[in-house]
Parts: sequence; structure tokens; C-alpha cells
Amino acid sequence: MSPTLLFLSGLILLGAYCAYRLTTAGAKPSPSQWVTGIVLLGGLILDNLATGMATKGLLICLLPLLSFWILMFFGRNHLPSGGDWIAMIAIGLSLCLSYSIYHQAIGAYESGDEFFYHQSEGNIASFEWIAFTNPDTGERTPWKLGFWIDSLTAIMLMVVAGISFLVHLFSLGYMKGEENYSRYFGYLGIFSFSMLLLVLTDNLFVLYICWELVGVSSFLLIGFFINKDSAAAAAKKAFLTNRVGDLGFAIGLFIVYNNFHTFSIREIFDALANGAMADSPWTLTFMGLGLFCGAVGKSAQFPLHIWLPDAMEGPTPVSALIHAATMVAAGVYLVARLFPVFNDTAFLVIAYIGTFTAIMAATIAITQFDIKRVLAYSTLSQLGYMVAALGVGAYSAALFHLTTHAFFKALLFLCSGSVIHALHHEQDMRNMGGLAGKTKVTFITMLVGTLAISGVPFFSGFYSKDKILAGALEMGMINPHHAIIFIALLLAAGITAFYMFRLIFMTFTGKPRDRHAWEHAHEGPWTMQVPLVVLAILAICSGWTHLGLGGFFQERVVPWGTEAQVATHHADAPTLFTTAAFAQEEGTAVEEHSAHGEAHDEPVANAAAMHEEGHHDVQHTAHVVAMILSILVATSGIILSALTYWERIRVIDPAKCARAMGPVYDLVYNKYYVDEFYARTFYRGLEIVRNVLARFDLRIIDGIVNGAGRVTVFTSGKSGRFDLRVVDRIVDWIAEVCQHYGQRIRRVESGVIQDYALKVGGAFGTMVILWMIVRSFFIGA
Amino acid sequence: MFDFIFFVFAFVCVGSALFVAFTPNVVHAALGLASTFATLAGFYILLGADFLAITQIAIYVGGILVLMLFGIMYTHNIARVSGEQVMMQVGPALLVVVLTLFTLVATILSTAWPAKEVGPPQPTADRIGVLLLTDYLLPFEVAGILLLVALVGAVVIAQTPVRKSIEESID
Amino acid sequence: MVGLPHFLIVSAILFSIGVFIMITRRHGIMMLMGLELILNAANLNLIAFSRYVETGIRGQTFAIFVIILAAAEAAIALAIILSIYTHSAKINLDELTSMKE
Amino acid sequence: MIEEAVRFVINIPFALFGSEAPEWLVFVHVSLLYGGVFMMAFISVLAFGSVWAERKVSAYMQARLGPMEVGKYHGCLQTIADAVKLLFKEDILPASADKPLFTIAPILVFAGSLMSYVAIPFGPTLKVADLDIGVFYILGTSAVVVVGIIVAGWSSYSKWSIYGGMRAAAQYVSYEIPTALHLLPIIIMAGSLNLIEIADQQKTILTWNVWPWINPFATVSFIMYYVASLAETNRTPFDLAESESELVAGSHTEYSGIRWSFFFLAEYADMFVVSALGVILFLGGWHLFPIPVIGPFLAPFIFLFKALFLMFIAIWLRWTLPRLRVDQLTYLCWKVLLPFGMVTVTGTALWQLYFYKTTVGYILGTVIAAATIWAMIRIYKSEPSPDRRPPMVRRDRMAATQ
Repeated sequence: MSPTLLFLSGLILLGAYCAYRLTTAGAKPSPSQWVTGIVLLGGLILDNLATGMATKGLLICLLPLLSFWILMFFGRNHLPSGGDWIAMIAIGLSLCLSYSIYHQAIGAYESGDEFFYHQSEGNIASFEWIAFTNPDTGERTPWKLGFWIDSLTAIMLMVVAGISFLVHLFSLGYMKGEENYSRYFGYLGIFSFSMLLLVLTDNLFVLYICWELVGVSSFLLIGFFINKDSAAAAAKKAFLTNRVGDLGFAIGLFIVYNNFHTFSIREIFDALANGAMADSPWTLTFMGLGLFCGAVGKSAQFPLHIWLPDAMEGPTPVSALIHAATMVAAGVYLVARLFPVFNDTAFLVIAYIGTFTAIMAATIAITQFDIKRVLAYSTLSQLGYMVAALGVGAYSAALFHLTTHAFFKALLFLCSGSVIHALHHEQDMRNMGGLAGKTKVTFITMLVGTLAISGVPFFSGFYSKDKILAGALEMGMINPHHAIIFIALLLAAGITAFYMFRLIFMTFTGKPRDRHAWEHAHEGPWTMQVPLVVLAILAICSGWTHLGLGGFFQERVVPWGTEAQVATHHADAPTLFTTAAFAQEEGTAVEEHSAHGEAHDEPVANAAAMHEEGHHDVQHTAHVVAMILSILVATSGIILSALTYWERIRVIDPAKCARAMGPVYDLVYNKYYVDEFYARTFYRGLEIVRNVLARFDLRIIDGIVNGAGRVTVFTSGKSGRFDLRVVDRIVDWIAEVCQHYGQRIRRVESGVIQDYALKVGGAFGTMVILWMIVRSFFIGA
Repeated sequence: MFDFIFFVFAFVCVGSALFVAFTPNVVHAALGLASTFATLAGFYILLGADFLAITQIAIYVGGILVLMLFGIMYTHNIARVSGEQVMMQVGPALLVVVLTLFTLVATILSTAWPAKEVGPPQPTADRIGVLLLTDYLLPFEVAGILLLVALVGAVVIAQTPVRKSIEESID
Repeated sequence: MVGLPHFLIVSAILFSIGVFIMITRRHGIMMLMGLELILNAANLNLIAFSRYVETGIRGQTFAIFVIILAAAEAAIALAIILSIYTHSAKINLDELTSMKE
Repeated sequence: MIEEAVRFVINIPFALFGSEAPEWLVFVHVSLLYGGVFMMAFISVLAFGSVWAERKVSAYMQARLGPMEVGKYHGCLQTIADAVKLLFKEDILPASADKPLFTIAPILVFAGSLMSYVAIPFGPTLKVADLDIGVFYILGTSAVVVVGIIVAGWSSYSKWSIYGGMRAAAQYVSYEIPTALHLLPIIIMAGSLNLIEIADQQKTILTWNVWPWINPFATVSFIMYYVASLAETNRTPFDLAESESELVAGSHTEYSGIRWSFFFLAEYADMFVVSALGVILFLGGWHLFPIPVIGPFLAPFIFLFKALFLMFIAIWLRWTLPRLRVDQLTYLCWKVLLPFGMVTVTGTALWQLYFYKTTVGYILGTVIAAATIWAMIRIYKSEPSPDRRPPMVRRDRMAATQ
């Protein structure tokens, strides 16, 4: 069963279900229901309508922007039902077009062709945006904008547009009746626009702009409940924390432009392949770390992770969209897209930061009680996984995990949203329990998501996580002093299983702790259930190697050009680290294929064949070991969790454990005091610096200014006296003289016009007589 | 006959102008001015400028003189109907004017004017019209604009504020 | 035989009388009359020249423009005089001394 | 012919002394004969006739009989009897009046009217002077009347007089503009200011300038011109200057006897002048029949008939329409007649360029006229809403309640 058929059948099933609901929903279905059904049923037609790749790309990103503008200007007052159907149409069409691109990518994969599209090579000339001219040399440097569409973009488009669409659908039910309903959909629109353009563009500068736009829309969405102080504070915190990362990103961009004189990703890669910066490894390192800083901010890696848990103040669908699936994946996408730019040192830093984030967030998640917070820390942990995978070179594993994680984490968030909705905005797990019977759909789908994230076999998370662990293990086997990465990631996997099942048990099993809320608990409307089901199916299937996306990832997702090019580039790099990592990755691919008995494609075989035979053993061993260990760890985590939190077989009292752990528990419960640490160090330090500067300003600069003022006052006093006594006397004397004679002369000017006429006439007559006299005198002479 | 009519007109013209200069009554002066204008129109006919003559009557007598009469009536109470006017500095003025007149007349008489044989007068209206719309089109348009500006300006200057007048009428 | 100098002399006399009125009269409208006399004297000159000196009728065209100017000037001047009268109830221009020191 | 006769008679005493009469003397006598005798006689007869007509017409319109006693037929000598009475009345001069002006004012008024008659042709040959600028001349001379009216009002030393005089003068001056403006289309069409030339361009009844197929704008202009000329002659509904309920009798309140009769004559003379002008410019002058067989003998009668018909309409209107207020008068002049005048002048210029006496023009003009008449009938027949009033009235009310 090919992925195309899967997607098709899924859409048709979904459309049929929606149509069924529409026909039975009642006398008057709302416009949004109609639109949803129509879009889902007829969306695939668009696949054949928009043929040009660039046209598709433009439509994909501009449709949500259009919906944003319409909703911002006309949404609340001028459109029926707040204009949510406009957002639905826009994102629905975007999804269909994205699927059309994805479809081409899959087709290329199945026929063994290379799938790559760049606008400057395509049928449409790239668009020259602005040009700088060097005044000295007259050299003209154009900045060209365009699209860069390869299999990575195709995957990201599907993830972003798909989850965005499902979140839109979910929000129809979840946000019903909220104040600023249409503005919410407008915000979703601009978020979708910026995220889609971010994955589409071929230009670092545009990517940076979209990066900031994503930040802004995230700010708007987190602070959507503007009346809540905590929401406003969380929005501010997220925005400012991102600024720190974006500063690093900007510095990275400066270095990029300074060295390559272009922002075009393709040209940068070309220059790198030609060995542009081979002799300045430290610049390359800093450039990579700067760019990674941006990823740290957006993907909430360790030093800047503090904003993500607070961002849960936003509406839950937003959390699912932004803070679980798409926006936080932007950092991972950035590192993946710019993979050839980083060098070994940078990769090492990336790997350790990811690992630390993964383990740290996992431990925190154990102790939290807020259902969304648990999920938020879980997200942190999984993002750490991806970043660590990138760091160790498990490139396709990281993207694979990104995809599967997007689906099951979005599912988990939407499920938690459903739970919160059912319990009338109760978020504390200590007040939940026993919901399994009341909300069956939510329970089942959330269980699926949990199984997926815990790494239980045959669920998608198992495959992707297993690949990451294998990559880390292989790296550890080649470089034993970096084996700690693998151990930490393994531990984190176990903890993940533990706390996720803790969440399930506390929420859905046992006796209801809040009887009143439990009695009123109810399942959400169908618009909320449909996304859950769809996402649950995706959470199961997307990992199946030859059914879903997994196989696709094995071979085709490469950042640039063919695998051979990338491999060659990295093989040329002098250190063992990168080479090994890449060898591992390619090897995994090969192994995966042979394990499933498929004949692998020709270019892959070629690429793999370029590496040493010895690596195959390492890879094989690593994969098997990692698989066994990961199943083991996950199972033990689930069992431990059941023993602790499932009331039927409870053996361990969590409260006692907490008390036994004592200060360690406090440390973890308070999130390692990172926020407090920042408050004490950075904020306080800033305060101290500020005070010093203020004192400097007050005493020295102001003193200089005041002294200058006093000197001026003194001088001007002297000067004033001189002016009064000497200069003014002279002036007055002149004025008096003028006045004296003026009084005499002014009598001529009587103000009576007849006098003037008389005087003019008299003057005229006198002159004529004089002239005649003179003339007669001369003529007479 | 031409000479006879000229001298009659010249006599009436200068006489009525002197009347304007020396009469103490403003309204009488205005009528004297009307007489001057009318005789000037006669001069124009004598000079073959029939169009100018009618224009003189229409504009000066029908327009400007009526305006002046209006001005006089607006600025003089009906009880002061005689409108006695005092003259000032008559002596110096006479001196200056006689001096100027002497100069002018002396110049006119001492100049050798070209002696041109004048034919019978031709109709002028069409020729003036052609000139105004060809050679003098720009001055013609400018004059039109000037008249419009003068019209609006005169209204603006002379009007009393409407609201004020309404309030007064209510009171 | 009446010729050009006759008209010019009449025009000169009219001009002088106009100047005389301008100098001796205090009344605003009377001064305006003097002004009109001066303008008419100029007109008479123009037309006489156009008859006796120039072959065409350009002098008459100039006279038309002078008449237009006179009309505009009379309208504005009378409006000003009326405005002055409504403000200060004075018609003799030498009595308007409020701007004087 | 007349000039020769005069020359012959004047030369008789000179011939006794063996010399010849100077040319100027002949000129003066001819002028006196034309202006003083012929025209005075004509105006007097006209005035007597029209006063009698006015009395009788108004009487019939009000279902009365009017003068019936003097003369055998319907009091046809009543006016002459009145004239005789006026001639023998005492000539009163108010004590505080400005005597020279009081004396000169009626002469000025009457002279202004009389001057116009010089230019009016009563037929292709019966005329005093064939002026090249006839239309302009009549417009210019009528300005002299204003001076007379103002002087009359001023010199009477009476507030009724001065109010009436100033009202009349203002009305006269302001309505001269639309009058002249609405004559312009005809001048544009004719390309001449000569009245005889203009009249001779309208040979048959179908080519009168007033007809819409010749120029629809000229039709509009004719109506507007007639309204404006009514205002210029101080006829009802524009007789504000002598509205007896407000101002006794306007500028000639203080006059009596022969002086008053000059004003009286001048009024009817003026009426005839504007009517004659309208007839010559718009209604074809002395041309009537499709085939121009009118000899010089019949022409003056046709001309007089048309002019007197227009005067009859003026009399008819007098007993039909109520008097306007001052603001309505001004409104009509500046906001109705003047803008329409500009439109008709511009439109005539365009019409002259493209449609004048072309087949398309004939058809177009007829269609426009027919459509306008149809629309006016529809508007006339449609029931007006009860609170529908002319906009002027409503604005005044607003101003009054402010």
C-alpha cells in the first residue's frame, strides 16, 4: 500500500464521515461545516489544477496570508460565523497543494528519480528582489528570491499544512464562542503563512524574516487570552527568550554574508563544496553555532528552553500546532536544511545540548501535575532527541522523528485539549481521573499517542526513536568517550515512557477525584473528534517503513542535491566524526532495506558503496542493540509507571518516593531552578550593571553637563552686563538720534493720500520745468 | 460738421468735468461725470470707434456710475442729502495742475504728429473680436479672470457676516 | 480742421482735472471719480492714436482692456469704501487716522 | 427721402439770402424729426393703446368690464382723457427735493428708452439707422435708464422713492447680465450684431431661431430671455421696485403731472423695446409665411403684431402671477438664469459646430423638444406630495429659525 493510496483513502474516509455528519447534523449546518466537507471531498482536484511548482508554492504560502488579511479587516463584523470558513478554505487548499507537491516527491521516490526543484533552474526565472552596488568596483550584487523545493520541503509542507489544517478543524469546536474568535483564525493564518514560506524559501534572508514572523505570530497566539496576566507574561517571555536566540541567528547570518556575499542557500552550498572556508575552521564553527543559536531559541533547547512550558498559557490547539508540532520543529528544520554548513565542533555542541535537554526535560516532566506542562516538557525532551540526532549525524532519523513526533505530539495536545474541554478548563491532573469511560474517543486516541511516544513497537515513535538511538550508539561505539550521549538518550526514553503513562493513569483511570467535574464531563463536538482520530491513525502508521513515511525517509530526504554529493562533501572532511556519522546514516538506510527484503534504489546503493565495508558491521550491531535496549527500557518504564500510578496494581506510593528523594525532588519539581537562576544571575546582573551605569550617568555625565551650565551662567552674566552697559548704550544713542530726526521728517508723511498726490504732481511739474530749463539752456548754447 | 460736433462735445466734456471738480454735491458730481462719459462716447463715435462708444456707455454709465451712485447712497444718510463737500489745498493743487497741463499742452503742440489721411470709419466690432481671440487671447483670458476675481473680491470685502445680520434681524 | 492734437488737448485737460479732483477732494468716491477721469483721458488718447497714427485698431483693443481694468478697479474700490464706511462710519479718507500713531 | 424733404424745407430761409444751410443744421433737424416727432408719436400711441389694452384685458380676466364710458367703443378714449388730465395737472415740486436732479430725472429715463428706438427696424426699409452693432447698442443705451431711476429716487427726498429707486436699479443692473447672455446664442448663430441681418436670416416661419430644430438651446434662451426682460422692465411678477403695498409707487412716488407721465411712457416704451428685440432675434422679425412674399408695406404690421403679442403676454402674466420677494428675485437671476445662460451659450457653440441646420440636427432638436414637453406634462400631471415646497422657501425658514 503506497503512501499515496493511504493519504487518498484517509481523505476520502474523512470526507465521507464529514458528509455523513453534515447530513445528519440538523436542519442548518454552519458554513464552516459545509466548507470543511467540500474541501475534504474535492481538494484532490487541485492536484491537477496548479501545475507549476512555483505557482503551487506561492499559493500554498499566500492563501493563509490572504485569509489573515481578510479576517483581520472584515472578520468580526462583516463575515458570517466570524469568517472561520475563510481560514478553513485557505488552509484546506494549502494542504491539498502541499499534498500535490508531496505526491510528486513520492512519485519521484518510487520511480527512483531525483526530486529536486529550484526556481532558478526551473521554468520560472527567479525573482530579483534588490541589488546592491559596490561604489568602488561597480560590482552589482543582486539578491534573488525563490523557492527551494526538495523532498525535505515536501515532508515539512505536509507536516505543517496537515497539522495546521487539523488544528483549524479542532479549533472550530474548541474555540467556539470565545471572544475574538475570528482574530484567532487570523493569527492561525499568519502563522501558517510564515511557517510555510519558511520551509519553501531558498534564501536565508527570507528565512530569517519568516523566522521572526513565526515568533510574532507565536507571541500573538500565546497571548491570545489577553485579559489573563499569566498569558501576557508568557507571551512576553517567549518572545524575549526567542530574541536571545535570534540574536545569535542574526550574528550567524552576518558571518554568512560576510564570507559568502550571498544569502542564497544553494550558492552557499556551492561555495562550501568548492572549499570556500576550508582554511578558516573557527569562523565556520562560529557561523554554525550562531545559526544553531536560532534553532536553540525556536526549538527550546537547554539554555533557552524556559519559554516553552509557559507558552502553554495559550489556547490548547495553539499549543498543539505551534509548541508541539510545527514552530518548535523550525529549529530542527533549520539545522537540517543547513546541514553541510556545520562542522564537527558545531555538531558536537549540538549533540550535547540536545542530549542534555532531552534528559533534563524528561526528569522535570515526572514531577509536574499540570497536564499541558507534562506534555510541554515531553516536547522539550523529544526536541532534544531530534537535535541530538542531528548532532550525532543521524540526519534522516532526526527528520523522521520530527515527522512522527509532530503527529503524535499534536495528537497528545489535542487530546489534552479535549480533556480540558471536557472538564471545563481543569488542567491539574490531581483533580482528574476515571475519564476513560466518559470520553472514550479521547482515551483511546490518547493511549495511541502515548504508546507511540513511549516507543512501543509497531507504533510510529518506536521506529524513529530507535533510529536515533542506533545512531547515537554507533557514534558511541566509534568514539567511546562520547558514549554518554547514547546512555543519556536511552535513559530519557525510559523516563518518557514512565511519565507518559503516569499521565494516562492519573487522567483516565482510578476514581474520579473531582466528582462534580467528572459528572459533567463530555466528549467534544465532531469537529474536535475527527482530528483526534486522524492523528491517531497517523501516529500509528507514519512510522511503518514501507507503508508510511518511514521508508521515504530512509533514502530520499537529503538537504541538497543527491546523497552522493553530500556524502562526498562530508567524506572529504578531515575528521572521523562526521564521516562516521554519515556512514552510519547511509548504512542504516541500506540495512533497513535489506532487513525488509526490498531492493534498494540505485543511487543509494552507490552512495553506500562509497563507504568502507567495516562500517556495515558497526551499523548492524548498533541497530540491533539499540532496538533491544529501547524496547527493554520502554517496557520497564511502562511497568514502573503502572506499579506507581495504576490504582488496581499499585505497589509504590509516589508521595513516599518524593519524600524519600527529598532535595532532589524539590530540585526537579522546581525545574532545576533555571528560571530562578536566570533571575538571580542575568536579571540581577543586568540590574547591577544598570545601577552602575545610572550612577555614572547621574554623577559624572550630569555633573559635566551641570558644570558646563554653571560656567555658561557665569559667563553670560558678565556678558550680559557688558551688553547692557556698553552695547545697549550705543544702540540707544543711535536710536535716539534717529528718533529725533525722524520726528522732524515724519511730518512729510501725513497719511493723507491727497497730500501724496499733490507732492507727486509737484515733483513731476518741478522736474519738467527743470528739464525744460536745462534743455533750453543747452540747446540755446 | 465734424468740427462743429467736436467743439460742442469738447465744450460739454470739459465743462462737465469742471463741474465735477467744483460742485459741492456728490450726486451732482456723479451726474456731471455721466455727462463727461457720454460726451467721451461721442468722441469715440467721431473717431470711428462705434463699438468702444457703446462699451463706454454700457460700462461707464450703466456699470461704474451706477456703482458710484450706490456707494454714495449707502454712505450718505438721506437727511444729509445735499452732501456738502469741502475741498482742501485748492491753491497748491491748482498750481500743480496748471503746471502739468501747461507741460502737456506744450509737448502736444510742439510735437510734429504724422499727418495721415483718414478714410471713412469702418465697422470695428468684428475686427476687435478677431484681435481679442487671436493676438490678444492671453490678455483677454487674464482680463476675464481678473473680472471674476474682482467680482468675488468685492463681494467678500463688502459683505457683512451672514450670521451677524441674521442675529440683528432677529433682535 | 480738427485733428489729432485737438483730441490730445481735450484728453490732457481731462487728465489735469482728474488730478485736480484727486488732490483736492477728501471724499472717497469723489477721488474715484477723478481716477476714472484720468483713465478716460488715457482711453481717449489711445483711440485717437489708433485713428490718426496707427492703421489698425490696436489702440481700441487696449482701450477695451483699460475699460475692463477700470470696471474691476471700481468694483473693488467701492467695496473697500463701503467696508471702511461700515467699520468707521467715515467717508472722507483723510479722517481715517486709526492706523496713525 | 425724409432727409431730402427736411433739407429742402430748411434751405428755404437760407436760399432767400443766397446761401446754403450748414450740414449740422440739417443733421439736427433730421434727428429731431426722427427722435422727437416720429418716435414720440409712436411711443405715445403705443402707450395709449397698451394702457387701454391693459385695463380691458385685466378687466376681462377679472370678469369686469373696465373703462366703458369715454369714447363710443368700450371706453377707447379713456387713456387720452387721462393724458389730457395729466397735462393740465399742477406740476408739484417737493420743497426739500434736489430741484435740478428732480427735473432732469424723468428726462433721463425717457431718453434712455427713446435712444433704443433708433436701432429698432420696423421693417426691412423702415428704420432710423442701420447699425452694425444694433443688439449691443440697445443693450448699452438701456443702461442710461438706470441712472435716471436712481436720480429720481434720490432727488425726491423720500424714503419710498429712494428704496424704490435702489431696488429698481439693482434689479435692472443685475438682470442686464442674463438678458445679454441669453441673446448670445442668437448672435453666435447669426454671426452678426446687425438686427436687420439677423431678422433676414429667418425667412420663413420654419426657420425662426426659436424653434428647437434650429437650435434647442435657443428655445431655452428665448424663454429665459423673456423672463429676464420682464424683470428688466419692472413688470409683474418682478415689479418689486414699485410694489404699491410696500413702497407706494417706487422711485416716482413724488412725481405728478407731466413729469410722471414721462415715467409712464418710458415703462411702455421699454416693454416694446424688449418685445421687439425678442421678436427680431427669436421670432423672425417681420417674416411670417413660408414663402417670403412680404413686401415692405406689410412687414411693419407683422412685426408690430408679433411685438404686441409679446406685450399682451406680459399683461396676461401681470394678472396671473404673484409678486416675488427680493431674495427670490436674486435667486432667479444668479442661480437660474445665469447658469442656464452659460449652458445655452456653450451648447449653442457646440450645436453650431456639429448640428446646426443638418438633418441630424433637425431630428435631434425635435426629439429633444418633444421629450422635454412630454416630461413637463408628466411632471405637471403627477400629484405633488403635500409638503413639497420650493427650495427657496425652506431655506429661508431655516435661516429664520436659526
